[in-house]
Amino acid sequence: MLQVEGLSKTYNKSSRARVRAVNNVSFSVEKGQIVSLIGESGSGKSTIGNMVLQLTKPSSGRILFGNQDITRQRSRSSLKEYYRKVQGVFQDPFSTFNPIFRVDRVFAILHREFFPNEAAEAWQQRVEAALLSVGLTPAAVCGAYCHQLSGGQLQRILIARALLLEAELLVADEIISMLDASTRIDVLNLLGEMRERGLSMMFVTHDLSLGYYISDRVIILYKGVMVESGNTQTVFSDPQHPYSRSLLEAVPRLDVRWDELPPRPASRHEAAMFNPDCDKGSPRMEQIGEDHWIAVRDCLPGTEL
Amino acid sequence: MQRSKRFILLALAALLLTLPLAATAEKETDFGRKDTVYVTGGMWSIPTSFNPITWSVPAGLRGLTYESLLTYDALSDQLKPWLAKSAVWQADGKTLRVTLNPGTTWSDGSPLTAEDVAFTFTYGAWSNPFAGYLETANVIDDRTCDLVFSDPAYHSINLNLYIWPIIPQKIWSQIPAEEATDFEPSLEQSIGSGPYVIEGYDQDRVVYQRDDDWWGIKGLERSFPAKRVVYIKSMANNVAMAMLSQGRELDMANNYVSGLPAFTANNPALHTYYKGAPYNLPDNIVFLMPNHTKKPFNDTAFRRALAFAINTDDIVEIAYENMIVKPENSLGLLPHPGWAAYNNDDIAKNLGYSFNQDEASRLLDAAGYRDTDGDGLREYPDGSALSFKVSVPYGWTDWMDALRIITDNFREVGLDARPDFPDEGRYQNEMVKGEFDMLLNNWGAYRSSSPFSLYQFLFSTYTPVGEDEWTGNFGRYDNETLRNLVQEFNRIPMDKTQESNAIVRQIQTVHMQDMPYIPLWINGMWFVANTNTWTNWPGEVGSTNQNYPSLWTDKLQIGGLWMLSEIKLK
Amino acid sequence: MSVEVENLKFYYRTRKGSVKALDDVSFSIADGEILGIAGESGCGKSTLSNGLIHVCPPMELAGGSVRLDGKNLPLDKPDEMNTYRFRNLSIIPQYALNAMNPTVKIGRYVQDLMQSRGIDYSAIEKLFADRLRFVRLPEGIQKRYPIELSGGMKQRVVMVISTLLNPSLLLCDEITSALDVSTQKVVSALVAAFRDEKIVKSVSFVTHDVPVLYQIADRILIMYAGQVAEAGPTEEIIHAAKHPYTQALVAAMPEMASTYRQKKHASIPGKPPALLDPPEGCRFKERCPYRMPCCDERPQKRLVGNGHEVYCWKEDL
Amino acid sequence: MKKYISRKIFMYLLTFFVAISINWLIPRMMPGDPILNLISKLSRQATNNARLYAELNQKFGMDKPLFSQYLLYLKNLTQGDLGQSIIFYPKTVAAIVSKALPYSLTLTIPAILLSFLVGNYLGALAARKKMLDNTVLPFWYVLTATPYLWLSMLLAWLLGSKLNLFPISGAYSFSRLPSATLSFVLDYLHHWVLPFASIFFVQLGGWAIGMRNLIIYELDADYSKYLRALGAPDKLVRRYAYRNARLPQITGLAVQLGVVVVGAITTEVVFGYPGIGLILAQAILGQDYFVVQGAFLMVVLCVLGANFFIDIAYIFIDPRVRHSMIGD
Amino acid sequence: MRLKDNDILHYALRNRKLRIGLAIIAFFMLVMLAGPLFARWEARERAGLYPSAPPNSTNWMGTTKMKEDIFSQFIFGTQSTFLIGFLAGCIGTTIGLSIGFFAGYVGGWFDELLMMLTNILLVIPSIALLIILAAYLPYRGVQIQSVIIGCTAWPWVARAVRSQTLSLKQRGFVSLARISGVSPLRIIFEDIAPNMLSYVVMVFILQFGGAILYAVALDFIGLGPTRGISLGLMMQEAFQNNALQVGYWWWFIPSGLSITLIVSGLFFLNTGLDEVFNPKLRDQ
Repeated sequence: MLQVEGLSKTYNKSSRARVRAVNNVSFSVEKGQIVSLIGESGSGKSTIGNMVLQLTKPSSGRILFGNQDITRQRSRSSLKEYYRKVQGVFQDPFSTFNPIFRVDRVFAILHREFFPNEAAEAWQQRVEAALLSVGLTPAAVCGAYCHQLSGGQLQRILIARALLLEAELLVADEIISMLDASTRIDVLNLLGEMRERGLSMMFVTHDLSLGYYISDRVIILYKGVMVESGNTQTVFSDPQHPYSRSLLEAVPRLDVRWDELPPRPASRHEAAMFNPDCDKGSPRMEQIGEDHWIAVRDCLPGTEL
Repeated sequence: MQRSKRFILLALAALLLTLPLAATAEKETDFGRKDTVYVTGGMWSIPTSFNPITWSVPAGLRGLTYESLLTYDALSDQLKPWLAKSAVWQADGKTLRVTLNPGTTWSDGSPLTAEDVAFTFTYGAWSNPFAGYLETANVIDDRTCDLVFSDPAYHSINLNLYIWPIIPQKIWSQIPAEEATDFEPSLEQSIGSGPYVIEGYDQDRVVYQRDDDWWGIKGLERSFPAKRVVYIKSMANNVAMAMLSQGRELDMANNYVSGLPAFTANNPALHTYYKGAPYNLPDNIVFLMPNHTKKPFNDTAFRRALAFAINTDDIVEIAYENMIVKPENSLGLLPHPGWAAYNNDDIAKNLGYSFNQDEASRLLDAAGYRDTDGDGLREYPDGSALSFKVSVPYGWTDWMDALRIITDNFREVGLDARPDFPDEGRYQNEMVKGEFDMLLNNWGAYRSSSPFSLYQFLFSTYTPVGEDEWTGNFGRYDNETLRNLVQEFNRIPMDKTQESNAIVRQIQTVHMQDMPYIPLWINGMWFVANTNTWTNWPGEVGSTNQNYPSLWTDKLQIGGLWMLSEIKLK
Repeated sequence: MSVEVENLKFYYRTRKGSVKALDDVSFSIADGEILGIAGESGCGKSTLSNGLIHVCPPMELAGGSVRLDGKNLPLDKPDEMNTYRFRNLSIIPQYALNAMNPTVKIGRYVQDLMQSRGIDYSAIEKLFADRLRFVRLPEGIQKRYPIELSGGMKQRVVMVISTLLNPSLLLCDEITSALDVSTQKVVSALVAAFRDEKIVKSVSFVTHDVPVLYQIADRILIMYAGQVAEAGPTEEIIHAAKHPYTQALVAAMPEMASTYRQKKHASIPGKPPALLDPPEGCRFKERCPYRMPCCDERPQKRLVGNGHEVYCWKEDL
Repeated sequence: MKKYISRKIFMYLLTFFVAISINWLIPRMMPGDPILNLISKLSRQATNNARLYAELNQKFGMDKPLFSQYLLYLKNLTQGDLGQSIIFYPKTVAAIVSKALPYSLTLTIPAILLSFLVGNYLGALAARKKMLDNTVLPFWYVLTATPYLWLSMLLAWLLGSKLNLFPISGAYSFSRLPSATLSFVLDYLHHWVLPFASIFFVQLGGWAIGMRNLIIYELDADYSKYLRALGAPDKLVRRYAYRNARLPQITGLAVQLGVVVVGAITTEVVFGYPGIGLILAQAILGQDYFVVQGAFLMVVLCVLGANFFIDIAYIFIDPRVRHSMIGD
Repeated sequence: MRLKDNDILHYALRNRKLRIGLAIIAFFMLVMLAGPLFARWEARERAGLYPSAPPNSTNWMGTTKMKEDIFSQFIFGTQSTFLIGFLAGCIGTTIGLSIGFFAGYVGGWFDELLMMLTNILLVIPSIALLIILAAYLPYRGVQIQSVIIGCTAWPWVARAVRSQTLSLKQRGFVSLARISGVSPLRIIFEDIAPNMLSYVVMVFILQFGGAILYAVALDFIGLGPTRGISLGLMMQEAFQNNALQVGYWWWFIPSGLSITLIVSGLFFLNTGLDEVFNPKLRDQ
């Protein structure tokens, strides 16, 4: 459904210094699939999310949605068409709502922008239905200001918003990182339910355990480069790239302590591995198993660093 | 670190303080208080060029450093010898024989001779007052020079005899005539013949130092008590007043000082020419100039009505706080002995005007300017709206105040007049191009040896709109007869007052009947002195110093020089 | 016991009344122990760290006492507390990345700090360098400005400075929450190493991240709405929690053991009470599946094992 | 760093270029003919005005098409030729302006720098105690809200003419000509006090308020909290806060340079202080194109220069700025 | 700014600086609005019996040298001074806001260009620019004066607004509006602008005060309105007529004092608002 091909983003930090935030990233999201983009800060994961949402313009590469390259079409009508199908939820629920307006303004905007012909009552009914389906009581949230609601409630409102549009793809950018431990799992579970209703998702997170919990496929990013990707189970149980391995080892778990982790067998692909610290050449993904890919380098040893 | 930084900053500040010193002299100067007379008022801008034959000479240069042939006593109306012992018209009526006083020298000690005089009046074209009608200048001997005119304009020539400075030939002959006004003589090149030489100057002052070898000490038997004269650039009104009252660094001011009557009352050290109102001697006349090329000013009845509408007493009493004299009649002549012969009161009485708003209204009504739409303001006879503005330059506060009174008067007789205060540039621009409605002006109407200067200013030229008028007929009043009369006036020798008055009477008759320009009030020769250091300033009573108290440019020659030589140390 | 906290109360004074951010909390930390303090936002765990180090308006001490190495801390007298701060108890603050003055070099900073505390810098200079080496910071860091360091390096510098005088108690306030997983591990391990090297005697490690506590804490204290819910040895709290809140909290943690499709984790319904006017009795009662009438009274501390305390009325613990 | 500085230089050059272009453009877009103005002053003496008009018009390049006037203007500028004054004819603008500049500089630079130092110090001092702050703050506000000229007049009236403590006109006594002697310097300073004070005090209020606000922010910053947490005495906390609060104030200094020009102009007029401001005021009323332009140019040049200096100095003062440039 | 939030209102009501500022401004507003009811003469009418008369029962604040009623001048002068401040403040704030918004929101070369312009104008001393503009204008009224002051005062507003816009642009609600298909103009005016309202109000107040001071300086060096009256002109006329030297304090004091009071009142208001909106600065 969504295909990202060779996506790159370079920021001009100053006239000479350039930052490659995203470097030649390709992946796809199929219908009803949750794909996690996992990485630490500076990995470019949010930039990819923003580019898919067309909030940031890619420097190069293509983003195909339904076989149409959406980076080529920038007219407002086509953009609007796109946003009917692709929607997003952002990290900080409290800043996603304009503090001076009531939260249900987001629905009013949808009504105005996408369904101007729909009668007010019919729309109101749809809004309430959507709120109910994300587990919110319409009466409790409509008319409230965002500081009167919890982060979990706010994120659900945004998911309800995507439902109203009958969006096909949801870009969820760190949507639970600012929620409390006791409620974040709720939102995560809601994402799971949405998947069952056929909604595809790009789940952007720095938290490996969340990615493991919810996603079908994972993409591990480091400094803007995909280092490993594939089926969630496969990648998490048998990481090959040294970076993914060290990342997995650092995750605090509730079943085993860091110093009690069983040693992993050595990586089988070490020699060919792409070193993201090398800025020469561009990485290429090579398949090493059924739906398991790692980055390999094109530049030869000795030409880098 | 904090402390060191502060130190650096302070050091920087200290360093900067010494900056202006770097460019200046090494010798310490501190004029003794009793050696110096400090004056202000005549110098309006920073001293620019010490070239005596440009228009922007620093005050004092012509008079103190460069001398004219004669001087003119503006109080008693007498030409007095200065460089020249005499300047006498020869029998042919075309030759003026100038005889120099014995012993005239330049400040470098070299003699000032008839050669210099001849050179001065033949040098250059537009920096020479006689250009165009001086035929030749014949040097008869070391002391004598004949100026031969093709067309003897007696009154103009007379004026320039006491105004125009004699310049040293040896310096100026090196300067091509077309560059004459660009020439900036250095202090070494500033060789004059006068009692003072330029000692130094800065942005806001010029210091003249007495030349103790001045030829006039013997030649004129005259000396100057002050070792130095410091001309201070005109300062803000309040500063002038404060400095005058202190008398610490200011002895005399030749500028208009608002609030002076109230101030002198509390400061016994302050001295004015008259003890009470009008405080100042009359010096020049301010005219209201309508633009004759515009409606309704081309209507004589309208202009005459305006003349009746203005309350000149209010101007004198309110705007000027009674610091000036009231005009005797409506002729617009100065109450000045040199002009007294021409003060034809009968003409003023029969044809002139006085403040009478009923008469103004009557005239306006009669001419058809009536309020037809009932808004309290008069319209043109054809019913269209009538309004106009009257301009004076912004910042001339006394004039601005006077103008407010005038426009109020106009409104009182139902005329929609607005005061307009453009900046000086626009004022002059509109004036020269004839684009104004009405304005106030006094440029050529100053105290002189003959009212010819006044009539030359007002009536000697006519320039159609589209060309620039420079002399004084800014309103483009077109009256050829009058122009010829003025020229005729100029061709009658100075002493034949009866003949000339016959012509002046004709001029005045036309003036009063037609009222092309309306005389308003007589500006004072602003003068106030502090007597703490120097005394015997000119005054109506109790002073032996009976001289015209002005140090403005070209007024030293009509009294200022004499005044300076007669003040006394307290 | 190096730290004994008894009935400690910190309130925030606001216009509408006192917010009882920390309300009657008692616990102790043994010598050489890392006590993990966990809870959701607003449970009072950060108030505890901040209050111990510096009570300043609008926060005020509303009661209770803290004994450090047997001496009562003068919490209500900020000036007297100054003698204890840094020497006896110290903090690695939540904002460690911004804790250094950006315009002062690190060496200079420590020098100024020591001077202001009346400590001879030269005496401590070598120790400082040793400690910097101990946390694997490169040489010459003293001559650099904080801005020239990476986030992880700044964090370590602050850790070194905070522990330079070998305090008895080190308060770590959410020091891992802003960090990436890999740095998180390094930093937590360093805290443990400080304890192991006897640089600090005992540690209070405050975080909302329960899995991190499982990795390094000896004991864990679970807080809820300004009060202690449960405290006990790490293993017991994580795998054999007694308090319903602790159980629910641990159960809500996604972990690397199961996925959504395999096992759906459950959340805790409802939200914590407002601390401006907290309910009588057990503060968890509104959300508790086992609610009983007696929950309207405040539960007493119950010992359910070796050093395992629970504040709950439920009988079959 | 080189990159940064060259970028800055480029920006400043561009700014300067824009400034001089505006300077050239404005008078030419306005109605009025400056040459006429000049001649009308001259008409009281000379006779052949029409010829003179043509001559001067040519001399000032007014008869050429606009674009070549502009080129001529730029060409003359590069040679330091700012034209010739009209009201001070035949003085060149460069001569007039360069004579006046030192007076303005010695008045404004110490006034800015000293008010900066003292204002910062007093602002920081007041911010430490609520009581002191509340009593002193209104005073700062009134100071900074006082028009320069109003304060100048009050000072001149009270200290000058009433108490007779200081002279109120000129840069040094009228009884002197400048010389490099102590007595002259003292005399100069004596005259300098009042104009200096009127700029100094108005500026002082602004700095004190700025410093107070910044200090309050800095005292709330994380690094201040950390210092307190480590038991550092208030003295050190405040010292650090002051140290950091000073940095934005220095940027403010650059902005104030442009503002202080106002003070300088009106103060110079009140005290007849022979600086650029006085020249400018005179040239305006006399509609002297060239002097107005020259004075404007000088003011712009000084402000740009000072800004540039502060920009560069900032690199050395603030490690944050320096660090952000290492990437370049 | 959440007006709903009674915190704001609460602090606003008990903030002393805000109250002082409001009181001063309210007083002058009263002078300006109710004053004309009591002003028996026009500003330039020669109304008094005596020139330069001290305050008396007819001329409550005395008269000028021209017998003008100073009370009337004060009323109408306050009016035009407020008008200048208000208009110039509006113009400066509006230009600054628009440029700041668009530069910040649109970004790219558009931003670079606008900011280059802004930075250039920022370092060119605006008073000098004002002076040459004013000097060459053929006619100067209160409105024109406001326009030229407003037109030179905006750069720092633009710069500040731009950086605020940049930071607001990063906020989630802008992204949300964008993926809701809202047009950029709507985003700027509906989402970004209201969030800067408090900031804009403060900027406006500062511009207001600054414009008054600039206008006074212009009035003083002879570039004031060519007709009408303003507090600056009153001060200048008093100065030119030696009011202080001669002892006509009633002519000299009201104008200067009022200007100082109005501007400091505005500054008080500004700081008061700052403290109200900014919890960090609040009095404990």
